[in-house]
Parts: sequence; structure tokens; C-alpha cells
Amino acid sequence: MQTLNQALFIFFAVLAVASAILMVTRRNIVHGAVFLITTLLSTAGIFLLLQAEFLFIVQIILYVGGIMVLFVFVIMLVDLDVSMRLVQFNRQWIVAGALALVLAAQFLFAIWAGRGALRLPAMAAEISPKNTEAVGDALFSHYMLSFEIASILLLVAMIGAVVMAKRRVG
Amino acid sequence: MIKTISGMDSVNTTVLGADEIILNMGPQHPSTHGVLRVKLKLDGERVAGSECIIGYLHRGVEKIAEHRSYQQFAPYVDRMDYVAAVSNGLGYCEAVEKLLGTEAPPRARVVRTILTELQRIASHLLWLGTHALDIGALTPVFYCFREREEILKIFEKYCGARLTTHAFRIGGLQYETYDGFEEDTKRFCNDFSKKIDEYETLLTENRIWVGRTKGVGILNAADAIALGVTGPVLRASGVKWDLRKAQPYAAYDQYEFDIPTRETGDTYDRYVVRMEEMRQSRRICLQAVENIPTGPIMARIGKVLKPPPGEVYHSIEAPKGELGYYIVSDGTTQPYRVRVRPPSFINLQAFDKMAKGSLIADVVAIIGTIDIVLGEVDR
Amino acid sequence: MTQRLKARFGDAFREASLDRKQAIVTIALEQLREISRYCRDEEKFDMLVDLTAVDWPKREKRFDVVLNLYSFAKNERLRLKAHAGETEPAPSVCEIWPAANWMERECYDMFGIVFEGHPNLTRILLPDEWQGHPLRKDYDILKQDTDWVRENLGIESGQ
Amino acid sequence: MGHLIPQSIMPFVLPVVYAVVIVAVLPLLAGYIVLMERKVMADMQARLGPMRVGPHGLLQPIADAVKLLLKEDIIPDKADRLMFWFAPLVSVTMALLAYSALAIGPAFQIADLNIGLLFILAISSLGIYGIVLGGWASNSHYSLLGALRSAAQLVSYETAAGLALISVLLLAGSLSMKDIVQAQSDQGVWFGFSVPFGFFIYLVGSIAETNRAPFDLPEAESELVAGYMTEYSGFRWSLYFLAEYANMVIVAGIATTLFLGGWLRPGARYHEQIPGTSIEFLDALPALLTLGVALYCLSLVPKQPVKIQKIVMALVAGLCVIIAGVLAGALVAPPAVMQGIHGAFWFMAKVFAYIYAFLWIRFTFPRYRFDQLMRLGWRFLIPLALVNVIGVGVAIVLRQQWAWGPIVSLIPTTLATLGVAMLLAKDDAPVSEAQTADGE
Repeated sequence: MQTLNQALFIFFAVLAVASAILMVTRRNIVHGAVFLITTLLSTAGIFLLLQAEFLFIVQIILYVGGIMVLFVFVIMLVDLDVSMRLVQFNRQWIVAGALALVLAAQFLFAIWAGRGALRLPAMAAEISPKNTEAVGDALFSHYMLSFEIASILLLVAMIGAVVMAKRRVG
Repeated sequence: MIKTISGMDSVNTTVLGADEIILNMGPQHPSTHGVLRVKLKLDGERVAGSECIIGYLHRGVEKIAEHRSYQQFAPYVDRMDYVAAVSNGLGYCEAVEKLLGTEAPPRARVVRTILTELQRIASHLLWLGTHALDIGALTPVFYCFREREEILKIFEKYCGARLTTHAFRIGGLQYETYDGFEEDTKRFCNDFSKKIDEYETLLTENRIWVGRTKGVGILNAADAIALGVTGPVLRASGVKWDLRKAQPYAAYDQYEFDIPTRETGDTYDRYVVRMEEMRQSRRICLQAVENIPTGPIMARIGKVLKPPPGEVYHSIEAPKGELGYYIVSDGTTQPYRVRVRPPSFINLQAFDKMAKGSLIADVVAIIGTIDIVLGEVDR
Repeated sequence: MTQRLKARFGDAFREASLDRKQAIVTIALEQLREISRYCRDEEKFDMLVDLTAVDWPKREKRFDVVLNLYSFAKNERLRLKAHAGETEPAPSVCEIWPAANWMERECYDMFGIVFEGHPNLTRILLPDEWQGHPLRKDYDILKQDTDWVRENLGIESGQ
Repeated sequence: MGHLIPQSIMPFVLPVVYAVVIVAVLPLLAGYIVLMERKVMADMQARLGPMRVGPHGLLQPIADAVKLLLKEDIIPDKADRLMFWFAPLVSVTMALLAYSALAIGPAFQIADLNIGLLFILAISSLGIYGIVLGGWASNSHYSLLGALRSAAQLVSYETAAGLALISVLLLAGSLSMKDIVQAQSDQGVWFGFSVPFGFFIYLVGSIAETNRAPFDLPEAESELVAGYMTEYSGFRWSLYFLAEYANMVIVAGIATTLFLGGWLRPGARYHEQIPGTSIEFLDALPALLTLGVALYCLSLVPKQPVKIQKIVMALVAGLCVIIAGVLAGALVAPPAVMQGIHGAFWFMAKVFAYIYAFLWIRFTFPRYRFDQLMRLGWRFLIPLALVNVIGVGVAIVLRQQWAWGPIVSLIPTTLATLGVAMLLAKDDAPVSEAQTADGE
């Protein structure tokens, strides 16, 4: 079981990184969106490997099933004419490159510093099979307040959207 | 701003204005009841304007009429509204009889009335089936065709043809009614009332059907009269007018039947009016079959018809509306000019007024509810 | 009814006759629009049943523009006839009865009678680039649009 | 046989076998559902349906499959090749993936995830990509419009169906398919009866989710030709077709598991036996039924005109006899095996009953217009589903606080939801404010 677990982990990791790179370099917007979806799916796969099925499911339903659908909707409704497909590189990529390097340096340092403590998790201790209940309990007991705030925020956002839509149609 | 739209057949048309697009419902569109092409100017989902392009089925019937004798032209009349051939024939024969100043014998007139009413039921059945199919109900079309088959069998037994029957001759009838004609008609009429109830249960209270037809393609009485619309479409807008009652012809004055009308003039009302008309036609048939007078079936007119010079306009109540014939004769055996007043052609004019402001899905329902036959529109 | 018309329009009112018990009134072409308006408003002929034309090549005013009217109130029919010359434009009655729109277009398409005042007088049944007006008596029935066939189908039409 | 396979992949063997079986059987099943649909449609429309290929058209699906394989596979010229090829794949894989959590019988389940139901919901919601990308890739305006419409429809009806499922989960208390069925057998009542509104909403939601019947607007023939499938042809089109029918079976499976008691035998409680044996009458029913079908097929054999059709009909009769034998044999087998086989039979019977309901609805109702479709979804179904969830919640509280019986506690809330439904449905027009006042 152990080797299979690792093999899957490596597979998902490589998939995630590769599709992330591909996403950025694609000229065709829709291809980019599809690669973004594969990245999200591979991160979901990693969640599953850590026995956190609830997170796996939420990741899929929320990100891939919800948000990305809106992304694809927008891409299709706003009919991007051909010019958008041309190469978009302009001067700013130098700045972006520098930032990426800085970030990479931080990562490397963190890995190097914590080298000792870092061991591939042998086999994550068997989290209680019913982690859905665990998440549920935590959400409604310790984090009750934040849960309420989040829900109000969402409510406001929804009402805002409706009002804007009404004004455009009206 | 969505780019070009390609209809079934037409060439791409580029975009207009901000978000106005031209959508072509081309001649081969599945639900245009024949070769009708509608150019819809769409604002998003709504129809901003529409233009009907017709003439794909124009065969120049009126030009041919000037080179045929009166009897030879009779079969051409069936090819115009090929769904209601018998009533076309009745219109033409009665017009020429008026031109000659003669009258068909009583027996012929009664048999003509029965066959025309059966043809009206058949035409309405075909309308109901295709109209329901356009709106998505898959089952009524088969029920309707099953009943229509019975009627076509009666026609076939009587005059050998099912669709373009050429059942009548100028001056009366060619064939005596086959024995068993009365029984067949009676049997059909008796079980037809049960069948109509079947359609009613399937559609009339069906929430989705009502949702798809109520308030769609509204035409009020004033517009209807101004646009010269006639037939069920006019009666659904609230005008109680039917040629069979207003100016009776054939043997309609001997039977009592009532004229269904509705007020709002939307697709649902036209549906109800036509369903009621089918019931009334059945009533007429039953009354007529009871006592078909005996006697000759052909008036005494010579083989060669030479009507005195002059002109006549005679119109009957065809299933689609008022079908009129304006015949000018110059005393020879061939008509000088035959002008056909086609109900579908003039009813189609009202399409633009009905379609404005409706959705694409409704356009299909509106074409269906006007009940046009392109053979008659293009002649 | 004829007396009221004669009193109202005098010379424009040519003659009234009965053919096979159907009322026909012949009027001058120029007055067509006024008389139509009069018929619709005062005489209650609120529906234009049919508008068509008949071609009499031997007469100097070659075309008969024929309007069939019907009155719901009186349940009566009336036929207005006006003589129009070959190139003489006829007044359009579209504003009075919108039904006339397509019928006038068909008359133009088939006879070549120009109805001035018509919203878009174009051919309705025949293709737009068609030459000639078929329903005229001098238009031979065998005459086919040979060049359309040659141009689109690249063959000689067999007619 | 256990020792043959190395220990490390032992737990994977059975699921893989089941998976292979399902993937193999599904195209066949989809084909025969199409045949069933055409036969039922014909029956309702006073005609016969496909009769030519094989006896009573039984070989029609095979003929369809071969035709689709041989058909030329056209790709529109300016189409986005990669997407055009990728989209149907997405649809089919998502449809097949959802089978993994479906519990066909107590024994026959690929993976008993403890989030089974949620997993199926998530996967079937990914099906939208297949449709949307397909519409985009075929680069014709008609399919783009069709794709967007069907995506909008799926998204909005998924919420309604999801809420309906939540109301059942409240009663079942667990997400795993097995536990839900177990809960139903413990409570002795199928959730379809205890939460009738949940069942109704789910029925409507599932019809809309699989683009069928009154909600098949995206591929409404009269307006947008064939929606997102317009440009596809040949085998690619059949992938979409397979995905649609697979979705239909999944949705039927979920409904059976949640509302119709999965593999529980109807009338689980009364046990009168066939005189002289220990076999309960209801247990023997499946065997008798299939035997009856077999005899009927045998009686048809002589009537077949063509010789080949006689053979095929005889084969079919033989197949039925074998199934009957297996079912009868299971009666005497140890309870676990009997439970497994009979469970599978009852499950499939209910799934086909549910699909029959789909077909029935499809042939009686005309099609909704798009805005009516959306109004029904957002203004009638979702509010009703919310009220239903509140109602069930209140029922559970009633049951725990005052220990009312499982059924008794549900009656008041169901009536309340009924009231709200009438209120909402009264005027198809916008929903009045009254609907929030409910849920005492």
C-alpha cells in the first residue's frame, strides 16, 4: 500500500505542476481553463490521498463544479475576438519573473532549513473514517462565529448580484 | 455581441447594430410547415422584427387557369391548399356554377357539405398534430393522424384519391355515394367525439401546454379585421363571423351549428376555437347524414361550358379562413382571369404583428397557430 | 347607396352595375383612396377581402384594379373597380386597410402596377431579379427565365 | 483464489472486477434503454416501434451501435480540434465514474465511500464541462447557444435536486449508500413515502438534470436543431448519447437508493410463506416473474416469421430461464448470497420502473420554454426544497423531543410543505413573500 500511495502522490504532484505551467503558456483561453481544472483536480486527488474525503469532495464541487463553470461561461459569453488570442507578452513579464525567483528562493530556504523534520508521511494516522462529521462538528462548535460571518457575507454578495442584474435588465 | 448566424441553408449574414442579430429560419426549417423562410431580427432572445420571404412554391396557378377550360382547371385547385383539397374544389365549383347561373341539385349539395366538413376535421387534425409536435408534445400527432386516416379512407372509397381528391365537378358530383357511405360517416362521427376528449385531456389542462400557448402571439379584433385575417384566427380574437352562417352556401342553411369564439386572440384561444369547430363539424355531418335527399347528382349543363361574359366573386369558409374565387369570363370556354383569395397568404401577414416582442421558441408556436399551408400562400 | 356615392363624388363615380346579383361600382383611379376611406368609415365596409387586377390589353386604360370589400355590420359585399393605364401609378390603400400591403405587392409583382404610397413595393412571390410580369396577357406562358437557369445551373433550360 | 494475488493489491481486485463489468455492460444497457424508450413511446402512440431488426426489434441496439461506428466522423473545419475530441470524453468518463459509489446490491458495490452520495453529485456536476466545451468546440452559433442553455439549466436544477437529497440525508444520517438503505430498512419505511416532497422535487430535478422530457430545450428540434450535439456525428455523437443514458441510469439509481429503499424487497414486513416451504412468497416473486417472461418468449418463438428470429427469440427465452434458475437457486443458498442476488434484482427493477416514469413523462408533456424552465426551477422548486428541508428538520426535532413515531412526526411538516406548494404553484407568477413564514 505504501509504495502505491507514494506513486499516486508523485503522479498528482507532477500533474498539478505541469498543468499549472501549461495553463499559463496556452494562447487559447479555453485550453487554459481546462488545464486550470486539471490542476484543481490533481490537488483534490492529493487531499484524497490524505484520507480527507470531505475536502476532496468540497474541492471538486466548489472549485471545479462551481467556480470554473462560471469561468467557462464568461469565456464563452464574452465573445473574445481573434486579437485576444495573439501573444500577450508585454514588458511586464520581467517583473513577474523577478517575483517568481524571490518566491522560489523562499521555498528553497524553507525546505533546506526544515530538512531534518521533513519526512514523507509514512502513512497518515488513520483519521477517523467519518471525517465529514468531524468537519461538521468543528464548523458548528468552535468556529460558529466565523461560519455565521461568512454566511452573512455570502448573502450580501448574492443580494448585490441580484440588484446589479436587475439594474442592467431594468 | 455574438457573431454571424448561419441558418439551415442561407449564407452567413453579418451582425447588425449593437446586439441585434439576424436569424434565418430557412425554408428547410423543420417547423415552418413548408417552404417558408422567416428572417428574424433578434435582440438577444426577443424578436425585434420579422420578415416572411415566400414564393418558393409559386407555380403560377392563376396564369395556367387562363389557358385551361373550366373543367380542366378544377384539379389544379386541389393542389393549392393540399391539406383541404375538397373545400378548394367546392369553392371553385360553386363559383363557376354562380357564373353559369345554375345550382347543384339538393342531393349533390348535401353530399358536398358532408365531405367538406369531413375535410375540415381532417385539416384541423393535421394542424393540431403538427402544432403540438412543434411545441414538443410527441404523442398527439399520432392520435390525430390515426383519426385523419379514417377520414381519408372515406374519401378514398368515394372518389379514389386521399389527398388531392378532385371530388366535385362543376354542376354537382361525378360519382354517386358508394353504399355504406352513410354508415362509415356515422361510425366515424360517433367515435370521434371520444377521440376529441382524448386530445382535450392530453392538452387542454396540461400546465406546460397552457404555459406555452397562453398570451403568445396575441392579435386583437381591430388588428385582425384591419389585416383582413379570417377563419379561426379571427374568431379567436372575438369576432363572431363565419361565412357558413353569414352567407350560407351548399346546404349549410339546413343545419344548425354554433360558431365558437374567444376573446383574447392568443395561441391558446385559437387552439380552443379549432377544437370546438371540429366538434361542430361533426354535428353537421351527423345531421346531414341522417337525411340525404334522393334525386339527380348533376345539374343539366352541357359538356362544353360557355358562361356569359361577366365576373363573379364567390367565397366559402375553408378550414384556414375565407377562400374566395374571383372569376372573369369572356364568353369562351376558358376563364379570362381566375383570382384566388388565399386565406393562409393573408393570415400570414399578421405573423409580424404577432411575433414582435415574443421569444424564438414562440415564433415556432405562432407559425403553427396561424395554420398556413405554403401551397396556398405561394399559389 | 349608389345615390350617396354619386352625390358625394360626382364625376369620379363612373357607373354602378349588378353582375350576377353582386354590386360593382366603377370609379376613377385618382379618387380611389378617398372613396375607399369613405367606404370604410361611412359605409362600414371595414374589411378589404381582396385586391387584385385584371389585364385588358385591347383597352387604352389596360388594367382593372379590383377591390372586394365586405361589411360585417351590413353583411354585404361591394366591388370597387378602377381603370389604370399601363404606366399609370395607382394610389395605395395601405393606410386604410393594412391587409392591402401584400396584395398590392403581389399585383405589382404579377402586373407591374405601381402603387405609390406603399411602404416597400417589391416583388413578393417571384425572385427579386425576375424580369417581366407573368400575369399580363402578352406574357407568353412558355417564356421561362432562361438566363437565370443558364447563369445558376449552367445548362440551357429545356423549354 | 485469495492466495494467488499478492496481498498488497487484494482489496483492489473485487472493485476492479465490478468496474470492468459495469463499463462493459453499460453501453449494452444504454442501447436497450433506447430500445425500451422507442417501444414504450410507440406503445403510447398506438403504433409498434422498431420491429424489423431481430424479433420485436430486440437486436435494434446492436444495429444502432454498428451504424454509429461505421458512420463518417465529421469535424467542422474551424472547430477547436483538441476540445472537439476532449469534450465527449469528459462527458462519458464523468458518467462512468459516478457508478463507482452506486450500490446496486448489498454485495455488488465498487467502493463503499462514506461520502458516496456527495461523490456522485460532485462527479455528475462535472458532466456540464462535456456539454459546454462541446458546444464551444464545434464553433457553430447554434451549438454554443444550446450548450450555454443546457449548462444554465443543469446548474440551476442541481441545487434543487441537491436540496431534495439533503432532506433525505437528515433522516438517513449518513452519506454512504449502504447506510442510507440500512436506515430505510431500520425505520421500516422507504424515504419516498416519509418525504414525498423530497421525492417529487428530486424527480423533477433529475429529469431536468439529464436534459430530458419537458426540459429537453437545449436540443429542442424545432429551434436550435440539436443543441450542443449538432456538429457531432458517428462515434463521437454516440459517446454523448451514452453519457446521457448513463446519467439517466445514475439518477435513477440515486433515486432508488434514497427514496425507494435500494435493494430492499417491497413489503419487507409481511412474511407469509408459500405453504409447505420456508420461502417467503415475496422472495419467490422474482424467480416466478422471470420464469413467466421466459414462457412468454417461448410462446413467441413459433410466431416469428424469419428463421434467424426464431433462434434469437429462443436464445432470449433461454436467457430468461437461466436468470430464473439463478434467482430460484438463490432462495436455497445461504442468506448472504440470497440477499446479494435478490437485492440486485429488486434494485434493477426499481431503476427500470423509475426510467419508465421518465419515459412516460416525456411522451405526455410538451416542452417548456427556456424562461418558464428557469422560473420553475428558481421560483418554485428551490424555495419548495428549502421549505421541505426545514420541515424535515422540524420533524426530527419533534421526534427527538417528544418521541413521536418516525411517521407521525413527518405528517404535520409534509402538510405544511403541501400548503406552501399550493401557494407557490397558485400563480405561476413570481413567488409571494408568504413562503418564508412556514416551518413552525
